[in-house]
Amino acid sequence: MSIVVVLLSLAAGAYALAVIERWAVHGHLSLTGPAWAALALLGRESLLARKSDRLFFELGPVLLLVAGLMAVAVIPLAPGLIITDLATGALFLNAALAYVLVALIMAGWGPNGAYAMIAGWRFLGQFIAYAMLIVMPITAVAMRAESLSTVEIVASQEQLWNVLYQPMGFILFVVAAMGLAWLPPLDLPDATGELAGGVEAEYTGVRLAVLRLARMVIILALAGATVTFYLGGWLGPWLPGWAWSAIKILAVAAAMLSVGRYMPRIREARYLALSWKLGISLALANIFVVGVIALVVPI
Amino acid sequence: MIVELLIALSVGAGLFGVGLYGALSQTNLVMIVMGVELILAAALVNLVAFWRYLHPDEPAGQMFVLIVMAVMAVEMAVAFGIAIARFRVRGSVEMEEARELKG
Amino acid sequence: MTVQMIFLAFFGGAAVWFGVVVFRTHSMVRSALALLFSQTAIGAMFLVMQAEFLGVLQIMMMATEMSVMAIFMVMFMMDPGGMGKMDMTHQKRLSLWAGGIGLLAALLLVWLPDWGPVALSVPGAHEQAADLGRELLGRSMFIFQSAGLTILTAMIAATMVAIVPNAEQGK
Amino acid sequence: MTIAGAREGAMYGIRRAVAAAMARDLTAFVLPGPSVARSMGIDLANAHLRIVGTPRHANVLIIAGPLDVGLRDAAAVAYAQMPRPRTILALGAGDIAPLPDADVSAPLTQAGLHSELADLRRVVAAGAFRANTGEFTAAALEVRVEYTCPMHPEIVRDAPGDCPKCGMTLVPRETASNGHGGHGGHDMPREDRPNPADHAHAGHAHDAGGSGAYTCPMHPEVISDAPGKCPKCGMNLVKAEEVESHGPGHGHGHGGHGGHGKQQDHSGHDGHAGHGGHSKATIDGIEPHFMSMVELTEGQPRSSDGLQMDWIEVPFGPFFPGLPAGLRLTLTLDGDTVAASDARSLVCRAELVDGPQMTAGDFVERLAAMMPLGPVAYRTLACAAIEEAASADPGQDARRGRAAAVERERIASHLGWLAEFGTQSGFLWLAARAGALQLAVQGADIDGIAAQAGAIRALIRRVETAPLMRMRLGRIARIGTDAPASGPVDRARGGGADARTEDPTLKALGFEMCVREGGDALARLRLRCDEIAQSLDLIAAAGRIAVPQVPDVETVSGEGAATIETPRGAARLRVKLANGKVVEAELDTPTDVNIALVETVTAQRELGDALAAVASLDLSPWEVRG
Repeated sequence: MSIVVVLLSLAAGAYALAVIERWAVHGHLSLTGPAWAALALLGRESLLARKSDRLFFELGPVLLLVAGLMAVAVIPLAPGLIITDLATGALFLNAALAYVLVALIMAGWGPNGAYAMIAGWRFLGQFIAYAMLIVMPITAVAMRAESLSTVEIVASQEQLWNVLYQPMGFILFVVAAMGLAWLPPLDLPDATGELAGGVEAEYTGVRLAVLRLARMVIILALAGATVTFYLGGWLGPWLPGWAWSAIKILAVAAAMLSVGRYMPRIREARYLALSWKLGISLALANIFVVGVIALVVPI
Repeated sequence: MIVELLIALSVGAGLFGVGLYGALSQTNLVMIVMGVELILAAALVNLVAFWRYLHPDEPAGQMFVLIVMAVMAVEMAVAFGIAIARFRVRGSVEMEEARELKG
Repeated sequence: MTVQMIFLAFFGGAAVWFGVVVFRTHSMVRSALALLFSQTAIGAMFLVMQAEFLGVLQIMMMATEMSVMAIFMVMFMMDPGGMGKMDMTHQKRLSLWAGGIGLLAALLLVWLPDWGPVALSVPGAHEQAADLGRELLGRSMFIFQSAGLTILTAMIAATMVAIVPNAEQGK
Repeated sequence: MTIAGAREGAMYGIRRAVAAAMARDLTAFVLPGPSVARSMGIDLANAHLRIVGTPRHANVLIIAGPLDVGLRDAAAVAYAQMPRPRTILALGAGDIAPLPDADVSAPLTQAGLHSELADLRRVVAAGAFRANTGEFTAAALEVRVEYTCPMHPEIVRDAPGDCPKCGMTLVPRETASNGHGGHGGHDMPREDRPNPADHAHAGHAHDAGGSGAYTCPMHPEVISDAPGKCPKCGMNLVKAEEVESHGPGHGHGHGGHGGHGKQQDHSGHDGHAGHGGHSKATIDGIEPHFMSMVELTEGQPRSSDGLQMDWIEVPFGPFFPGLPAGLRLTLTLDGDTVAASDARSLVCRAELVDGPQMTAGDFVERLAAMMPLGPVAYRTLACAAIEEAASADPGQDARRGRAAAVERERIASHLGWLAEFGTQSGFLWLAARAGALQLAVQGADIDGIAAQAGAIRALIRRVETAPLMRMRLGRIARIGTDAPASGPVDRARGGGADARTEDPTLKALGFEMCVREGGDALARLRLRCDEIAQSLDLIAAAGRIAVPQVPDVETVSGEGAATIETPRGAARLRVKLANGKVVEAELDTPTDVNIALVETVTAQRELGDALAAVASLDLSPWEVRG
């Protein structure tokens, strides 16, 4: 039952994100636009680049979608409304998202195009730098909840949301999540002005539709993770739990999608340096501070 | 339950055999590392199987798995460090060439 | 025939098969990703064996590790796409014998001894994770910390070996 | 109306809906580029279109203005990359061969664009599943097979054989017959087999299966209708995969046959079906003995970090989003660092004077038409030079009006540059806003400019305070004071020249040269913002804007020269009049000077930085001497 509900809300959420993304990229807001675009993609030719590594080319978007769906599986939308409440949910989310990297490398290598290939390897560098900044803030969150289960992490924020309890971790996590979903200004693997679409450049038709859908699912999963770990999940006054989850997830996703419109893309070298030098130090400091607080002031 | 244990251990044996073949037959350092990774993976499977079917109440079994995973990471880091250094000096990480250079 | 048995055999078979593919394909990226899927199948085996934390950890760690492997393959191989169908092996006969004998010996060791009574149930996943944590930060703390230090040392050493020597940097 | 449908099929049910969706959801790839379209007064943002950065994602090819001959082959390649159904919308384009005829065409006006888009939607809705799925071929797409050594790319032969250096079997690769684009080595032996599926159904990417042809991965000449073993090597036959059916050889890059280095040559195995069991013996021609990579890489150039990687040559342009349209930039990449670069204009200017009977009026019009990115400045330049030759004086008012017209073009051009920078760096708000303001300013009268001044100043403030801007551009593309440079590039390094300092008219209006320190891309951005603000003041001070009229030089003879600070730098024109006809003309343009800087600013830069560096020079390929 909850699988059906979660998948339906996922579809609705993905559509809402497509509307927002369209606004962020093309500047006009259209409620029906993505529906037409999706339908049109089904009718277009789905080209297979010559000399492609066909296995990877076909598998890349599908693996991306599977990774996104796996990540969504451990995100609680309301008490009891979760596909599977794993004891290691927070870690599982990470594991699922790690396959975004594999999928992008496949999609980059597969079509035998220079832009796509560079984009795929770029994402590798970006991902390795930022995987740490996903894991370490989650560690601090799990320390407070004394559990890796996402449901218990939300429950642990009854008194005080983690965004106030560990604001440093929140910032690091959001930045890393945006990097992981290659959202502008961290969109190095599909930078339009640098690689003309990068990993997406060689995909057309149905395959492109799958790729776009997978990307929306991943953004939703990351927004869901942010809400679960830092914004108290379904917790909130007056409204029912699922409504709070929906509002928070959509708000976070919309913010992630639109912030890139107002600033230039970051430089790759600088971006990696920031992660390794500043990000990881801050994340370690965050773990330390949270540990001290957890011992001294039990909230 | 003994059958499950035997299946898991046999998988470990299979991975060990494949890994050994790979580590010995490949000429490229990176490919050799891959063979070693497979051998270590065989060790992982065995450790988990022993923990699960013989001593499930002993968390030290799981601890060993973590240590082996750490060893895998270390082995890769060191191998790639050496590979880069070799490549910088010689322009190749082929082991055959390393031997030629030696003698 | 339990469900566990079937899944274990399936993922085990997949792990070994992908392991073989690693050395059979000419494309280096495929080779690295085959190793990744082999390791992922092993992670799935862990999950089947109810070691949830280890399984998820294995699946997570290997994704990054093997992707790094892939880029090193592309960097260092003369023919990463495998279009030249170049033979990159040596001492093939010896390796085959060694691999075969290793496999047989391991199988004998597996099948001959009496493994004694087999445990039927395991602690729950929550409990396992908590127990593992107490083990790591209690009885085995020294080993765990040494492993951590070893990784740190290896990272620093590997980086030192890999960076450009000063003399070359100058020019 | 020659729309190429996606697949043949009758229009019914779901297909009707899909066709309607395709008609509503038009995505356009613009030739020569959105910036050129904007400077011709076409507002694409306001046309219910989505402009995309790669032809792969487009279904309409919009051609704005006459398509330069040098761009046509690249345009054909871009068209071939578009998935079907694909259409062409031509706006005042004239002859566009080798592209097929435009599906709809109109004069180059905004109204034309709107009416033709409505027509185009009807065409797409009706023809999306048209049976006409004919192949598109063009000379630029024809492929020649040549043979090369995988390890020694310099060895290229017309026939198969062994490499004279290492004895390896040469592998076939495809190249474009007219030789544009990078040639790295599309070595893919398996792909060269005859592929029956290719001809059986053109363009049906999903209809595989009908004519199952099986072939041996190692012996392409073996073709069988049923699965089985190869008679030569005993391998399992694999299914001949469907390959993309558009004109052959258009791989990558917009308008470029992508540079395929060794890195990208994938094995192309169908799954793992192809690994039947080849051992050394079955690999034809390859020495079973191990080859030394040390030997092979000996004597090749080393990269700066000492790690010798494969170098791949990647073409960017001439239609690359964020680079000047018409510029072909070929970067040789070592990893993602630029090892070498080559910038070439595909739209070089031709001879200024064609024929002995060129009147002054023709000459002025011709020069202005040659420079789509700065017509007013070059028109003014031509008029000034001819007046100088004829010793005519347009009068103080006209001079002021002209100066203001050039300043207006400077504002528009710099705003256009900001929009391009926004596109390239993903600063999409800037791209949209600066593009809209450029359209509003271009051609506006004095009141129109005054009305926009507030918005423009607000935009400039916002650009300077945008987050990440300093990180993005600071210390990128630094140019020392010793390299010759022109225009804003020159003045952004703490000094430099500006032809306007010599102009008494501008001096009277209160002109002072803007200068920025730093010499990097950030300084150039800031300097352009300063100049926009200053030009607004100058226009307000001038009080009138007047595009120069062609001077009346009926039978005058003489020589004259003039220099004008165009938005990109100082342009100098010398003309010789004989009996009122222009017989000789010589033009020096700022891009002639600045294009030489590409090599310097991209060397050993990361790819993204290198592209930002090239964009920061604000090149106009049309200004390059042919």
